Amino acid sequence: MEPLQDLNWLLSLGTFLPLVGVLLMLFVPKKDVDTAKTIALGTALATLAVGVVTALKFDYGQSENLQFFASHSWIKPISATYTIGVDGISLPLYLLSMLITVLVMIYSWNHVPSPGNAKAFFMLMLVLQTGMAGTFMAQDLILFFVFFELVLLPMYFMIGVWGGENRQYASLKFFLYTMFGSALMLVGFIALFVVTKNNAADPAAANFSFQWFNENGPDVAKNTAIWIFGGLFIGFAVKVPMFPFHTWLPDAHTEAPTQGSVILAAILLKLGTYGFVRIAIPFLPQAAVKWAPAIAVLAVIGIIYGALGCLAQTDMKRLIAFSSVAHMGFVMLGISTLTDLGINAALFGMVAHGLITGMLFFLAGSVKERYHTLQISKLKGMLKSMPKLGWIFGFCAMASLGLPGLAGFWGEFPALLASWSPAEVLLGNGHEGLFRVLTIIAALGTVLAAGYLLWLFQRTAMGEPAVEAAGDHHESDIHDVNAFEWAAWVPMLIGIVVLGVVPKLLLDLSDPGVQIITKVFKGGN
Amino acid sequence: MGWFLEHAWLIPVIPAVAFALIILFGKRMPRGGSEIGIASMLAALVLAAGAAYQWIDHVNASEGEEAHAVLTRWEWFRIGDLKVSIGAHIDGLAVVMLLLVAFISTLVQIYSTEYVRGDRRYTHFFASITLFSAGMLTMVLAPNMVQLLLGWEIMGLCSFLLIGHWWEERANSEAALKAFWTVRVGDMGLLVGIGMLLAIFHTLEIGEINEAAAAGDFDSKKLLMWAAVALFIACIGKSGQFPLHTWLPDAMAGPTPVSSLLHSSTMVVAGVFLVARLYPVFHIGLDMNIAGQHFNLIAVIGGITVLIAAGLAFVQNDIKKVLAYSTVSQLGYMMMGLGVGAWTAAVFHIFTHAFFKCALFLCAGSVAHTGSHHSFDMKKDMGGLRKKMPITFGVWIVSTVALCGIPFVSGFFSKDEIIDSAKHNDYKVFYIVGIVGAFMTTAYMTRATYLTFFGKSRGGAEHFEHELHHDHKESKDSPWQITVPLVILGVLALFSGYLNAAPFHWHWFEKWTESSIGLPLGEGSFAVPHPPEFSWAAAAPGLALVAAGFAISLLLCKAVFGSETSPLRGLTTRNPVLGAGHKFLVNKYYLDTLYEKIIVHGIAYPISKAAYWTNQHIIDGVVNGVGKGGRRTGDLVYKYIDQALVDGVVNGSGTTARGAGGALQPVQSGKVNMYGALLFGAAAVGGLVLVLVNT
Amino acid sequence: MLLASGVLATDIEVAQTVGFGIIAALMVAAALNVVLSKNVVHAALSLVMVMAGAAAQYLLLAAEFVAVTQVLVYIGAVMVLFLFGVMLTRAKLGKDTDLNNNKGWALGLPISVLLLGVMVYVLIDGFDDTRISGSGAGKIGSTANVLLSDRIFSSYALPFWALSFVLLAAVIGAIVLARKD
Amino acid sequence: MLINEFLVLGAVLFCIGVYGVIARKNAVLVLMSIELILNSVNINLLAFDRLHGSNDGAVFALYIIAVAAAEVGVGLAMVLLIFRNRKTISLDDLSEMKG
Repeated sequence: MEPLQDLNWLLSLGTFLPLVGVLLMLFVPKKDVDTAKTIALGTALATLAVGVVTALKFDYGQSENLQFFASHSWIKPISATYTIGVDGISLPLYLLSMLITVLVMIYSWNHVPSPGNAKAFFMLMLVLQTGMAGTFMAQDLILFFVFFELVLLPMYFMIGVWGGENRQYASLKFFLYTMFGSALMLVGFIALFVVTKNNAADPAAANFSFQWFNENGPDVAKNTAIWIFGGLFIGFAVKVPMFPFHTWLPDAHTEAPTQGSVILAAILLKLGTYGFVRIAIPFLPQAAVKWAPAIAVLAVIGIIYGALGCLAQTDMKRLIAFSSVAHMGFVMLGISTLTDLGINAALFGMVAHGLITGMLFFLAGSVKERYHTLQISKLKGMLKSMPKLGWIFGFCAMASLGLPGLAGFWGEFPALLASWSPAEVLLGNGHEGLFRVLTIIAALGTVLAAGYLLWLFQRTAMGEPAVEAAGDHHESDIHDVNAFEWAAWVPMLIGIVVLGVVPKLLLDLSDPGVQIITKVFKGGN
Repeated sequence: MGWFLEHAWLIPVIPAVAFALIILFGKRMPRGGSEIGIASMLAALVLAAGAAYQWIDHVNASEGEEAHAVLTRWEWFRIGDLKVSIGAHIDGLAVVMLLLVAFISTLVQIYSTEYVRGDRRYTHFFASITLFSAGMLTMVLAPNMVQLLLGWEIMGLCSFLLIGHWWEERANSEAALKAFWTVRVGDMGLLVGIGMLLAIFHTLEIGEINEAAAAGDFDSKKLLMWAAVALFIACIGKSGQFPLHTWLPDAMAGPTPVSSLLHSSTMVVAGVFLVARLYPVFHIGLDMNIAGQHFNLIAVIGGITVLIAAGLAFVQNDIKKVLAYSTVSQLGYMMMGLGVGAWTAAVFHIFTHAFFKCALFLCAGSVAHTGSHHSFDMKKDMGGLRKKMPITFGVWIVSTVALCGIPFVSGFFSKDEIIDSAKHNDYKVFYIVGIVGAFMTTAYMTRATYLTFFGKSRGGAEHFEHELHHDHKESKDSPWQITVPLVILGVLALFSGYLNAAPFHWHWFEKWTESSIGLPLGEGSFAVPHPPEFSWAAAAPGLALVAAGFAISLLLCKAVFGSETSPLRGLTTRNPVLGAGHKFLVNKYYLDTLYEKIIVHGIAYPISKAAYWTNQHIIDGVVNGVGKGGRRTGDLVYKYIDQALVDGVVNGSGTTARGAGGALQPVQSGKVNMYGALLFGAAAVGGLVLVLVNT
Repeated sequence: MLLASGVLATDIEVAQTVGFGIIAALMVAAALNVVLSKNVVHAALSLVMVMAGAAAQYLLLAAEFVAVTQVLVYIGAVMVLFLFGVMLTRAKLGKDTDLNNNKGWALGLPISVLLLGVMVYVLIDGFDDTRISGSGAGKIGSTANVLLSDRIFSSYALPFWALSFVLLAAVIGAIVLARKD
Repeated sequence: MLINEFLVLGAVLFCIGVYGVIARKNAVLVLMSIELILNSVNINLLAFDRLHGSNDGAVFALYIIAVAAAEVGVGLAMVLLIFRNRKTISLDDLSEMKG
């Protein structure tokens, strides 16, 4: 269990390289858009290259261990350390954040949303990249929190400046809502630190690194742990977002520019679920057992509720946004079972949802660009007017509704299996019946998912194209997938298929780490 | 063991690869990708035939002992202790299905090259149909539940694509959606059922599950029962059993080759296959063949389906819909057979049914393609085609005879054994259902045959007659791509039954497949009874009813459709009782109304609207400090949200909301003074609280 | 109450206390005028009074350098700025009824009184009879200033740097903001 | 001398400033009220400086004076800008920060 310290500068490089790009871009005149874009994309590609090197150097035989581990003292007075490292749980998300940034940049190359200002837009994306990658590599609560919050600001500006009509309301709601959650989360962090420090035999050794909490967190008295978990729960649940903390999501997604939606769906939502797996559950296992039934109930409500919300939508993008609530419900259901099967499913579901829903938002953006509307009733016969885009859309809808052989399936199906037989500690507490009922209701969610996605597909893609469609668009706007879109989409489409056919790729990575987390939940009380 | 048996996993892989090739290069091929599809199916057929040959060898070699399944597995993924494999599980049942699917797919694809020639999406069609076969092949040789689910869902997807092949018309896309949804509703059962199996047996490998179930190696019989029920719900959806059969007739919206493939060997038999595959789970879970048990879930559902679907087949004007309901009814027979413990007969019925049902559908397609101007309406556009399309007519008659269960033709051997077993295994009610069903089958098939091939030519058929006249021809059948598959299928419809002909004591089929049952044959707990000895006396009542059905139906048809002035014509409009019955049948027992108008619309409209309304007003409202959600229930639309969020709060609810954490809105009034007041006010209150707490 | 506490003190303390009392009363009166006056210019001039009083209090607290800075910066510069601000925004030089919020007092009065109550309670509770040691005589004069400058340029050097940047930024910012184009 | 003499004076001035911030509408007057608050804090700082006999309070006070000067400069520049654009500095009319 000794973390591997080889090449431990790689992660810092990968995380902070985008900031170097931002610095460089500062010196580019605002008018020189192409140079700015080139620098941004170059930085993102270089970052991705660092990511690829990280992936290649990763020792897959020991994926339960932290690798590229580095630990330095950082802010002494508050015992915060600069501790970083990735293991099999965080590596896929770390890499996904880099990949998505590159793809979003390629897509943005000639899709900078109004009011333009490509330089600022690309700079924000780079800052965002640093925040996202940093969150996944941080192994210290304060460092984690800093990156977690760092993500907020660029996203706030992205929605607030480049968003739709109602952008100010949406961005402020997003910001305040998440801040509200973060505040409680921070309180939880600090409380956890103080409690563990007071409990410890050697208080002077206390620090904010994950290792400290992994060792000392489980000893926190049960009642205290339940309260602290509550704080963490709200912080992460807002980010996930779980019912009933999800109301910021449809607004933020609807108003955000395409790029913002993609990043939001692909990476940002995962920060919350990642927090549960990495922080809340291993640090406070006793509290996790107490909270798990509640989380499961909320998750299942989210599944059904998100699906019903989708069925009521008239706007394509908002529908996709609501579907995120349902899908993240499956992820949370997996986590709440506290089994290796469930948590692995959740980790898989995070990556799969990132790719699939990210793709769906890309598609919604491209549809909007062509038709100037996302009203479902006004979009008809996309398969005919732009067959490639239509079929890609069909493919993604199928992936999203959990068709086996595509990535989405491996997030949903094992979660259902796991929730039928949750961890033994939960069974011991007499929650067996509850979880079984939840399994059946969640299975109903898959039917509803097929319902709203195929309904959407039928309405928008099938049939004859409407003659005067959206009123103010010109025929010339409607063209099939262009080169930039292909470049941005093909890697995601390939990812969806490859992960769907060979789930081993991810599961072998995450499983050893998950085994360590779930060890305490197996057998006895 | 044999190369073919060990490499059977190639059988689904070849069409799957072919699918990718057609998608990528099909449009650039001279024949639009159909050559790739046909070649892949031929290759699969060769492999399947080789596997079948070697399997028979294998069975013969293990004389006296049970022939073990041949497993070729690789680890697909592993989570903790749960290992899930991918590969092939080859035994008698799998071999039968492989051969059947590959064979029928090949014929259907050849047929399609003519039938959908010049279609707007020719290449798409072949891609989907190839993937469809790949899905079914993947499923039948699945060594575990996950791979089975994979194939199962791929078929669902392809049925969606194929039924909605002509999606420009709304009705077709609706039918496609309906098929997918209905099956998906059933799939809930499969998902949950697999979860239950995992909880009971701690594995997902089919072989291990069957062994453990047969050995009684499970903790809770009750849970096993529920697992069987859940899995059976999936079978109801997939195999069009009552009450989820309503999607099958609508699925006729797809091209005819699709219907024939869908209804003969793939998709709809998947449910029956699943029951046969996991027979120990169902058999033990549902207490089959236990002394004193005269009913069980599978037999009841199968029996109801037999009668209900046969009843519906009487009132259809669309020839394909008659055949569709006939399929549903025959699937009911198969389920019923499995339910009464006649495993071999049921599987054998899958086998024989595939040939004659495929032939019937292809005949219907041939009639529409050549004789009735692309119409499937028997009353409007057919009639009197007997002499004009002799090959089609011949194959149709042979297949109809097989379907009705006339002695010495394939359907007889399989169906009679199911009916006989029901009686023998103490399921009297289902014996009666069986023979009544046989009566009805004969009756509605006689009606369909009469309307299509006898009597006067009408509509499209009349037009066809004029064309023939113009060309000075007696007859003109469809091109060879259509007739050759028809003839092959016709021949098989005649003779395939002799593989397991009880009257002659030929039991080859039984011998080759019995090891797949997974349970011992004979007496004792958990045992499946031996098939009964055949006797003509036992078969006689059924045969008499079949003959009666033929005679009554023929007479009625002649009377009703034979002359314009028949007093029986329009009886249903004059007689209120018959009229009500007719209406009830035409409306498909109002099940569709229940599903579409009440359940689907219920969810899609009021319930989801209500949920969304709740989201926008209750939850969102609370967050934004609006406690007035219930004040107005009428015209609450988006506008209200604006008002509630921005003005309503500022005006009214400031006092209630201020203390709450969610009360962000009134604070954001944008007034600097307000911010100041809040800041200092909060500081003052905070200070006060601290003081109070500390004293 | 405050004045009464100086009974046992030495003469100089008595004098200090009396001085403090007079100045404090003036300051409070002037401060009230700042927030209540209906004339902007009067309010500004009252603020000068408060500032000057504060400078005097600093002297009583033996912080002559701060007092001088207060006079120079506040009365010399800030107040001039304020008066310019008043002028440039064309405020009425006479009485103006439009200076207060509608019902602003309804919100402000309770909050400030509450705050005052809490603070005074806490202060009395915490520093009931804490005295400032000695006369502070030794601290007045050049030695004290040397000590102060040592402090500023040694341990507080970094904030000093930061502060100068803040000032620079403020100057530039003010120019940018107030520029005509 | 009692330290409370100075501290209570500071508290009184502070609260008067708070009242001004809340009740005043004219932006310049609000800025002035903020100056009152800052001054009251300075008095406190110096009182404690004296109490503890160190020079830290004085240093802080000096810095506050400097920051206050900067703040007034920027604040008044903003007020001027607003006035130029809106022809008013009445805070009731400024609600761009409305959420």
